[in-house]
Amino acid sequence: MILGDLLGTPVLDADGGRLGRVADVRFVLDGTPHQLMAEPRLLGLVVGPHSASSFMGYERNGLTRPRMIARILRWRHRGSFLVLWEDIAVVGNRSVRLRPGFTRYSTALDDHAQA
Amino acid sequence: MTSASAPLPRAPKVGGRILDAQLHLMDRQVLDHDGVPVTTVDDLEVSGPALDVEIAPGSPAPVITALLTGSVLGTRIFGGRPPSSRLIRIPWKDVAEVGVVVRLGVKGEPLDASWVERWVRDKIIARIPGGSHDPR
Amino acid sequence: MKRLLGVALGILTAIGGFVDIGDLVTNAVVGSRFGLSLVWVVAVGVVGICLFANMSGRVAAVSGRATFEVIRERLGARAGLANLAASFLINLMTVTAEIGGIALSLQLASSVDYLLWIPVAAVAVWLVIWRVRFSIMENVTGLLGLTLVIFAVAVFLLKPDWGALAGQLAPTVPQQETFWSYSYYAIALFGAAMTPYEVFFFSSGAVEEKWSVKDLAQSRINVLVGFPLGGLLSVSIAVCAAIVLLPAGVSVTSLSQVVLPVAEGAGKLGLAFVLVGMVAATFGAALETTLSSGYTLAQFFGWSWGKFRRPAQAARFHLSMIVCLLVGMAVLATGVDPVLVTEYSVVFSAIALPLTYLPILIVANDPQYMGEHVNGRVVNVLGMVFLVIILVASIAAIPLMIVTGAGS
Amino acid sequence: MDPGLSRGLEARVLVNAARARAAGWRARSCRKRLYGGMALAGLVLLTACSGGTSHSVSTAVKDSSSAVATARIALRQDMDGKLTRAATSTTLDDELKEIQTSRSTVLKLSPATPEDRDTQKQALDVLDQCAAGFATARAALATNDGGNPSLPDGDKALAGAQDALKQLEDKVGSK
Repeated sequence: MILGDLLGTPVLDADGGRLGRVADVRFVLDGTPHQLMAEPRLLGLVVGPHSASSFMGYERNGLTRPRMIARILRWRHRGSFLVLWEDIAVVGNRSVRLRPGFTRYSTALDDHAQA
Repeated sequence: MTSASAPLPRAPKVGGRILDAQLHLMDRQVLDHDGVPVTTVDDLEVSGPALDVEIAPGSPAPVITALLTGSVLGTRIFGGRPPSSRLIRIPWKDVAEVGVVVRLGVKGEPLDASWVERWVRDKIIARIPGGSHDPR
Repeated sequence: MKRLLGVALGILTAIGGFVDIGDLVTNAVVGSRFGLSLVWVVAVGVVGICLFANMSGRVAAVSGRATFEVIRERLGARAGLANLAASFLINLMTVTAEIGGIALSLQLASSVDYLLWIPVAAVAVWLVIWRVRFSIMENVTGLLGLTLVIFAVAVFLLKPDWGALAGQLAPTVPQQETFWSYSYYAIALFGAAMTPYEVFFFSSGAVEEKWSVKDLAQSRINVLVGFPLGGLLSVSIAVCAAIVLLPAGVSVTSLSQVVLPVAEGAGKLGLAFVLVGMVAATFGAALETTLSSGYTLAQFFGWSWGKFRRPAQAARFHLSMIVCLLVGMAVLATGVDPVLVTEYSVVFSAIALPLTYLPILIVANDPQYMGEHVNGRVVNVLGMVFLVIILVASIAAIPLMIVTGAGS
Repeated sequence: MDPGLSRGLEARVLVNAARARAAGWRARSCRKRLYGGMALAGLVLLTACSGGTSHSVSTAVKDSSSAVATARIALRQDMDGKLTRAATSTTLDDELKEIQTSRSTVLKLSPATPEDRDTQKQALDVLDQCAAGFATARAALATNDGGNPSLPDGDKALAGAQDALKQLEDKVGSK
């Protein structure tokens, strides 16, 4: 599938309740190693209150400056969370449904993981 | 909606480097082996999952198979979807490094992604006198 | 010694390169209608462009990424495309205005109709882009543009009543003008000083000349010394107009009126200087804007670009510039007044400014791009102040344009 | 068009422009184009029908007196040897164009009252006088030194036109 189709798709819980939209898709480089780089494996979805415009990633990468902008954008994305691949039940054309009892994780990126 | 009162738990630690598709890959410049711009990451192709099919617990997670470019940019912005045969792919195995740019481990010249550039060069620019003149 | 020369050269080109057709026309119009009451706007604009150019130059030098790559990467494809469309169209308008400016200056020198000069000017611009080395191109036009210093010299030769001039400096609306047209021209003047193409060109030029972290100091000196002096030059255009044209009841609508004060003060020799300067300044700006249109497209779509490559190795980049020049020529061939195009282009520049300013401000704070060279606290405070100013100017521009009938 | 209607239009254009900007970011490109088109059309309409006869005439008179003043400066500088022939003749051409534009604006007016018709006629007379002044000045420039008409003749003709403009300006302005 094409990743762009997934971005912005509404995310529902097991009962069909709306949780937000797919703001980003998180991958981890630990798939099959090739000669150059490992294959990026889908780790989970970043679900946010707003659509695909996960503007500038302020809510994830710990940027705090310029302070006003950082604050506004963080506020806009308050309540975003990460849900792991294991908790995804169905990826559909119009929505993504999660498994019952899924776990919300923080969307924060570890600073050291970021080259 | 979630109450932001309690901080969410950190995701379990994983072994490799984390890449967020929008934040670290999409819309980044792609350079070839020699640092020549090839294209921009217009979209990404993922190996799965099948649409609207219940994902069996424990199924392996999909992986990124290719960077996409070309008409997919238009459909990403204005909606719609190019047929799979029209997608221009740069396979992930050619990607050497992801930083503020995506670097390939191969030469850009022969890639499908470069066909428009080649066409404009061969049909127009190279035919104007001085088109191959080195400005330095 | 060589290093010192390099610094001097950089500053001189920055001064000569600061003024373009937008500054020439807008400053003269404002000087002839509002006296010196809008000079403060030029000062604000110069501080703004210093800040903006300094940030985008730093981003380019440290990360090797030019402005529009950053814009696309930060805003995403959609908003990025909307941004590209706006920036590109305004840039195209500026290309048109600059080519018209070359032609009008040549008409003043030769009395041959400017319409005949337009193809000559466009072909000359293309040839330079096609063949001439980036650094030579930049330095020659910048140094020749320095002859515009004659505007400053003319101010002294005109022996004005300095006290009365200083009295005009207060930001008040002159009697015969309305508050709305005053505000409209304030925005036009701001847009003329802070044209987005200057930033596209500056940051892409940093990549062209392969700047690195160790060139940061020199770039800062170029900007912080060169631009304010360039701003002084453009203020002297307004002062000239305020001394000679304002009392005579002339409000500037053509380029021929812009040079009259210089002829008044410095005679034929002054006229020669000013004509050389205007041709060089508009020619230099035509090069910069044409290149900028290629830069923005190529950087958005990820094409190979740059004058440091052979044209055949940046084919789409060169093709798009050829197309832009043809479009500019076609627009001018309709007989539309280049001065009018200029007046609109500076206002639209002010409207589009936030689109390019915000992403640069944010990336200049991102350690992923900048490492330790992120914005300092003072720069950020100034940066936010200017973000507000730029937003206000941008939002107010269109309503003011309608209310004032584009300043008439 | 009456001023009330045009003011209403103005307000609508403002709203449209603002909405167009808001819609832009959502990349509803076709709607954006529509709003943009409407704003532009509104702008054109506005400039086409803003103000009545006396307003248009006074704008035309102001533009023309600026043009005549410019021409006089250029002629004087030419006589003083400060301006080259090429620059002087270009300046005269530019300013004559300005007069012609003003004249055609005034000519296109459709005055409603006899009073307005009178104003229009006077303005046309004065603008014709200006054009005649320019003709003299250009002829003087072409015949080169000492011929007939001479540069001072041209300046005199323009000065006459300037006086006529001034009188008309006072008259229209006092209304």
